[in-house]
Amino acid sequence: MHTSLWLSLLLVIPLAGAALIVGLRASDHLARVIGITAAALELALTVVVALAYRASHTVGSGSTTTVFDFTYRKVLAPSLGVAYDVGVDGISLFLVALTALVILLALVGANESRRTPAFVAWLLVLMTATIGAFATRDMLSFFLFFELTLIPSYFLIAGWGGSQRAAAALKFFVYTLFGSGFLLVGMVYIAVRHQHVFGGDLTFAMSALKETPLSSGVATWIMIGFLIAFGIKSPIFPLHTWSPLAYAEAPIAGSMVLSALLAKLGTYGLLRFAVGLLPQSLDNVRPVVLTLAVIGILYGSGLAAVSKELKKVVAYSSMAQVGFIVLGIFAGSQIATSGAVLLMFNHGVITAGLFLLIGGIERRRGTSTISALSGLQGPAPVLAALFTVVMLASIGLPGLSGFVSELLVLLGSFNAHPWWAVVATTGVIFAALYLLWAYQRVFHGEATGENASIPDATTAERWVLAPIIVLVVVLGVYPAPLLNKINPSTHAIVSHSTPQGVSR
Amino acid sequence: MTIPESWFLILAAVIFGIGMFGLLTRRSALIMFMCIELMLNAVNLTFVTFSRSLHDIGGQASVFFILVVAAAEVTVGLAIVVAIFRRRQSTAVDELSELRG
Amino acid sequence: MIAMTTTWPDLIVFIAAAAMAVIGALGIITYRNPVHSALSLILTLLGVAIAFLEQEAHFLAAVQVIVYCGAIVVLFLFVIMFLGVDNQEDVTIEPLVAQRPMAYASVVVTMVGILAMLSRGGWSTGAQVATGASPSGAENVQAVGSAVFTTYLFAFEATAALLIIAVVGAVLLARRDRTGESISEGADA
Amino acid sequence: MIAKVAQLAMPSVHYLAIAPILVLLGGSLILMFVTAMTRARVSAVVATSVTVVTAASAFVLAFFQWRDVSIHGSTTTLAHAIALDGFGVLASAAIALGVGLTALVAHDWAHRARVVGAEFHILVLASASGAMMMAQANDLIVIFLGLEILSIGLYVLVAFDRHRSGSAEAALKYFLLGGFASAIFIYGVALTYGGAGSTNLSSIAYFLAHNFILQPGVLVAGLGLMLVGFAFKVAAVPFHVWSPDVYEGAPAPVTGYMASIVKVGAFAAVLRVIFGALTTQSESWRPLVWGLVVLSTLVGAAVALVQRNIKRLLAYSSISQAGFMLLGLWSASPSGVAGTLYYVVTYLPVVIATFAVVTLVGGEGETGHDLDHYRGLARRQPLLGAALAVLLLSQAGAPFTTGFFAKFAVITSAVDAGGSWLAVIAMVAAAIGGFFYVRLVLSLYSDDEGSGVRVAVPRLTGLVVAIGSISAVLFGVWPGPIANLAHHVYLLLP
Amino acid sequence: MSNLILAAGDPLYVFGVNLAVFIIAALKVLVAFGALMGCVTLMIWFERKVISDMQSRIGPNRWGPFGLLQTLADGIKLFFKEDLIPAQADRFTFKLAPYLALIPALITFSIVPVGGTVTVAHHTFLLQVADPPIGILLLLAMSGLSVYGVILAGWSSGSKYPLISSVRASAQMISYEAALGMTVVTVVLATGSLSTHDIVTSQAHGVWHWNLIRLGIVPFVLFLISITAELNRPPFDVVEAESELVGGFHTEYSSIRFALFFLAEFMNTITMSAVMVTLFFGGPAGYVPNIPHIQWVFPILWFLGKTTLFCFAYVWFRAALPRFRYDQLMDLGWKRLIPLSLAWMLLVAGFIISPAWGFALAALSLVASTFLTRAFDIGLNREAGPDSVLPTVGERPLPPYILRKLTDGDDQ
Repeated sequence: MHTSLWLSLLLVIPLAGAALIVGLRASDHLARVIGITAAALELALTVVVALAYRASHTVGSGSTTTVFDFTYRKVLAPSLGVAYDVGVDGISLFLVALTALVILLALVGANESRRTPAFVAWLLVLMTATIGAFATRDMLSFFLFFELTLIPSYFLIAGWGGSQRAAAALKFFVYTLFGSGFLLVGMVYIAVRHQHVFGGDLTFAMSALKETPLSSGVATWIMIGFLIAFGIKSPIFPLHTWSPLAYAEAPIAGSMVLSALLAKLGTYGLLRFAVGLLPQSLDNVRPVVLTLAVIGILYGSGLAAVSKELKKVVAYSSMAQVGFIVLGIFAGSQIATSGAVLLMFNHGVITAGLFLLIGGIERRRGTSTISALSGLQGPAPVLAALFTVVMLASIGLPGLSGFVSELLVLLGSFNAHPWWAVVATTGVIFAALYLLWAYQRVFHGEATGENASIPDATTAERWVLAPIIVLVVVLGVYPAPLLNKINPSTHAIVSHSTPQGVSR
Repeated sequence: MTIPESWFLILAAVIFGIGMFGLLTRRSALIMFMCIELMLNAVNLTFVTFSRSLHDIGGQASVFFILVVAAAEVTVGLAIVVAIFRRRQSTAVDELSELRG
Repeated sequence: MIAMTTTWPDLIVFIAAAAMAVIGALGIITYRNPVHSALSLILTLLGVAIAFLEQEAHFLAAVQVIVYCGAIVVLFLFVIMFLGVDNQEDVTIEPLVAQRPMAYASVVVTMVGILAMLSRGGWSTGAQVATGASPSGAENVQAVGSAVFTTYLFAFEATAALLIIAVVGAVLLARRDRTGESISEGADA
Repeated sequence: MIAKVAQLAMPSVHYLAIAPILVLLGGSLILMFVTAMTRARVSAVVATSVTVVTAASAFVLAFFQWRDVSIHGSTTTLAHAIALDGFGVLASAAIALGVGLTALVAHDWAHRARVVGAEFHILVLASASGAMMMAQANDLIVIFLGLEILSIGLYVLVAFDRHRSGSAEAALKYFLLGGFASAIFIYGVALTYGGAGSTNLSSIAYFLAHNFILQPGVLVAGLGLMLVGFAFKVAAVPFHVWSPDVYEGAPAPVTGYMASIVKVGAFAAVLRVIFGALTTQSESWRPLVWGLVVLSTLVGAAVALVQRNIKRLLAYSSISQAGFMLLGLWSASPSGVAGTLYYVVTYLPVVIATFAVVTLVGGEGETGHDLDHYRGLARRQPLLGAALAVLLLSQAGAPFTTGFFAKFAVITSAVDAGGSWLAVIAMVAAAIGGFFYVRLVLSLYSDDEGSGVRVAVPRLTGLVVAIGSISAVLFGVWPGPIANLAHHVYLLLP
Repeated sequence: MSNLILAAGDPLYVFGVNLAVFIIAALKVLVAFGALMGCVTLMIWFERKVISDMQSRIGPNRWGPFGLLQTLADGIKLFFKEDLIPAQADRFTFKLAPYLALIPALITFSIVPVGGTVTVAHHTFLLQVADPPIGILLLLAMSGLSVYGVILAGWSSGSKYPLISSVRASAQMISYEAALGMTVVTVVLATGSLSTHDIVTSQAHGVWHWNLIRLGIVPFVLFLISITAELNRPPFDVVEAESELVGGFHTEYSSIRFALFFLAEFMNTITMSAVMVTLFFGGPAGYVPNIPHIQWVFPILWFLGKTTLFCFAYVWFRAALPRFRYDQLMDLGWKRLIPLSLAWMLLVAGFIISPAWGFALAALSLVASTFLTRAFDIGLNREAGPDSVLPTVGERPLPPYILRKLTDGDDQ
């Protein structure tokens, strides 16, 4: 066990940075410096945490395994069950790292020149909120941080977005808030049941809530609530309608955060709480959820194919990827679950890269509409090369990171639920189709008009994308370090959620 | 002493209802005040009737307090009317055009 | 005490009281002239006072007449005359669309509801807590007095606060604004 | 004759129990005395300091009361008319705090609005004593009197701005509907008296606990009417029609006072009466409260969406908040009581501070209440804007503000009481509500400054705004103290 | 209505009361009414005669001995005069008002004990029409009701001066009723009963037990002043100040209705004199010589004598005192009488408990009155800032009504 100080530091540093920026009335430059310093510090810390992380050994006769590290719990208000409770396991560990990385990249690569201090401050607040949500073992704390992410992301979209930013932010906000109502009530219900059964103070500690006996019917209702809440955030198929507008209207940093981080909050919630806390309901909802995931994959792919804008292509492809993640989470096999976790991380990295690149194009051309772009390969070969690598990873080309995770998901789910896996596999093909098609339209062909004179990737851009490329390649080849840390945690969850034991 | 309590209760309820109706339909502030007084009177009658049927003096004591409250309310209410009338020569609530509900 | 047969004098007194009260109440809400409404209010008040008397609440009957008729309605009349608002209110104009039907509906619902509740409760109270008959005659005054000064002592003290705040408020509101500013503003409005 | 005097068994008085009430009334009387005995108008500084000192003393007395309660348990005094229990102590302390904050805001406001003299403070102190009576009352008649003291003070306060005709008109409207509500409430009291044989809450509870009422018609009608009366006072839908107009017409500091103190007093009373005394009749009143909760939360939030005037918007927001507060009552459980109390107590500084900002932005003559005036406020005045943003977010129930834990507390109690669906409805309403708060917050940070102007922030008002927003965040991050207080007071309820 | 009930069946059964008691009660009412009516005619004559004597005139002297029948003649004359109702009048209220003025005066008299007890046909009864348990409260109730006659008469005339008179009357009567009530309370405190009979019997043991002495003279003086104001008698007759308001509230009245007002006023004078005697002068108490069979006559004579004294006092006031100005009248009521009556009530209450309490409350009252006096003084001269402009006409603040017209005139 390591001290929780590391995690507390992770929560405090960005907030301190934001407070510093606001308090000092920092200039644009100073704000950027503070922001990047804080984010870099954060990233360094997460690396330390990730390296130091050890899942502790099986406790007792193998019924429970404590996979959390860096834990600390302090009850703040016993009557309300409010507690400060931190800790990471193999699942959240890499999501925390992802958060630090994506925010740092956003600060470096997708900075806004307008009202920079506020922008940086909001991003830092968002960082705390997201890391807080990932790094807690208490469901109420998770909910608090989960909700808190709304405010900075709302302001990021509404403050720095495109022409329809107000509507987009609003739609995003209302949808998510609406969903979280169900989450809150469901979560409170479980906690209250727990208190009724076991007595004592109200508690939202996940280890406690896991033990709450719920009838399958009640669990299903709560599960539906959770699915709505997390499904909106992710987004899962019928609840996705806010996302295209929000992704398209948000500033690049906003899109990065939305797709790389906030969507992961949703899928993380599904894994941790929907699957982790409500195993009784899984049999009831699994067919529906798997179907929705598969529909999401196909539907997202289809829409991505016909999208006229690069941002929307990536947005819909994200939706398809989320479909894979959900498929993996609900497949009920440990392999698929590990794959889903890995895919969360990888997709976060890849999509951040894609948005960064689109941001680069947008900065050069002032638009990301596909029809306005053509033949960019000629004037900007490095940019095109970078785009190719990231895109191929997204498609799931063997040897790149996307492949490993998608393979694990499909493999795992094929063992348990072959039909859905088979249909989902076609999604991979679709992804290749629409992304390559978009790539072709944008980069190949004759560079006409302004397209002919765009500058190639700057040194800064290359440096920003370098870590992404490295991660994409390294994890594509050698994902074991991550999987080694992920597996005990997914094992814990899957073994809890499938009474008959872990299916391979 | 021998009229059934229920008769008084019905009488009180009827007076209360009439007062309520007047309050909701009339527009003159003064008449609305009077309707409030009417309702309070119905309450008084109810209290006295229950006081009789319960053989408990508490109900009558309560009426005493309601009377005080009625007096205090009227004082302030009429003062408000006077204050408003200083500005406008009307007490019809509708003509208080600055606020629309 | 006589058995629960209604005797003629009681009945007649009750009918008179009820008629006074109800006719007065209807008068308040139908007369167009506030002064006539005030007169109707007096009729109701006297009717209620008689109903008090019939239920042996002598003290309250007297206080009712003194406070209501002697002070409250006089105050009403004073204000009506002071302001000269005894003009006729046109009741045919609907102040708000559907306000009248709504008022009918809500009053009917409330009244029917209350009466139904009361009749469902057998018109009687659920409780018979007290000891013996409620004092009548001279003892009534004494009983009310001792209740006010023992059981309701705090309430009695609270009325002091109530009256203070009412007096301060009334004086404050009705006091002429000596700055003269509001008058000129009123002219603008 | 003298023998008759001696016969009266005067009830014993536990002065500590009524000390805060007496202190407030005493402060009010001192101010009146000073006003009467000085030749010139009483200076605003004197009036404000007397009020603040009085409120502070009442607040401090609450600590002694609390100690007394922890040692001796909850007691009643003055012939059981007044209860001394943790519940009342906490509510009284909150009221004292509200008085102090209001006095500070009013000090600056009075200066700008050319309102001179100590009468404002006299009325605030006296009416707050009424709210305290409601919070500590153990008798329906005392509650009624407290309600009237509070209301009559407010009628006058609403009409206080003599330079604006809307003020007096709002007062008239408030008065008429307030009188209506009082009449309905007291009719309910009368019927309850008939049904349970007493106006004393302990007696009612005792009677109902030891008798099974086969035909509770009278009692049900009584409690229904009382509930309607309370619903009027706290502006729960469908008895809310007065509140937007009155909020708009009243001077802004008074609106803040009204939105806070009335809620504390009325909810303390409603919990005592409906939950405390009539707890055995819960199957009768819970459906009614259910309806009030659903309508208030939904209608309040939905109608607020289309408001253009900040005061009307806050009025509807306050209606929605009242719906949430009723949720704790609906739960009819100790945790529900604690939840509502926690909600009310934490809402108080927030709403007073919010209206303090509204007072500032409204400016002289209260002409600046259009939402346009708030556009870009945080750009012009970052601190004020940020404070307002925090206050609004707290009312929206944003995480890490007191507003969240308040909502969380009542939701928890509702779920605990089997009201998951009600909780879901309330949360949906909160989502709708969250939308208009956040939209307003966003417009604070808008680049386009609309018709907004820079407003001066006087020191005392600034202090109140700071207290409100800091408390919103501080107790939002660290809800323990107040939540524990609220949780423990239930144990001391009679 | 009573005949109807009598016809309905055996009255003894129906009422549960003795027929004799009923007859006695009916007789009492009739006798009291008749006697009062007779006294009123005498009173009018008396007043005119006394005033003319005081003004060195002769007064009515044509009809009957000493002009005793003059009132009767005036009544007949009024009765045959044309009955005018102004076109602007509110007809129903206009007709109603005189009765509203008359009836309370009659009812009030019913609680006045005019003598001791008399035994007729084995029934001992009091020489007063009724002795209700609320006793003296009836006086307050009726004095509250009597104001309506004046207010409504003035208002319904549809004429300016009567209306002003109405407004004045309502304000004046509310103002003085508080002081009146408080002085009555002191009497009740001393007696421990509301019943007028008890009040009288508690004073029966000699002059030193009269409330006048027992309570200190002050309550009596307060009561006298307030009741005079309630009656609208000089010097408090601003309601019918003929120099300002033509005839006051009854300007537009003529014929029999006017006569009714006149009747009411004098009946009130007699009734209130009687009440005063009852409350402070022991009512019928006095020396009763031991002459068999007619012992009951002496208390009545004592009562009549004392009452006549007060009737004379009223007439004397009218002849001797100038009328108050309206604002002086209000000042007197609110700033002098109410605090004083309140203080004296506390004093009496204190001394009833124990002398220590009495002195303590006396000290308290003194301190309070000192402060109050100063507060009134300050209030009168308070500087409300440079912009406090109270329009004055000839150094004299205007009555509110006119003030409003002056200042708000530009509103319309």
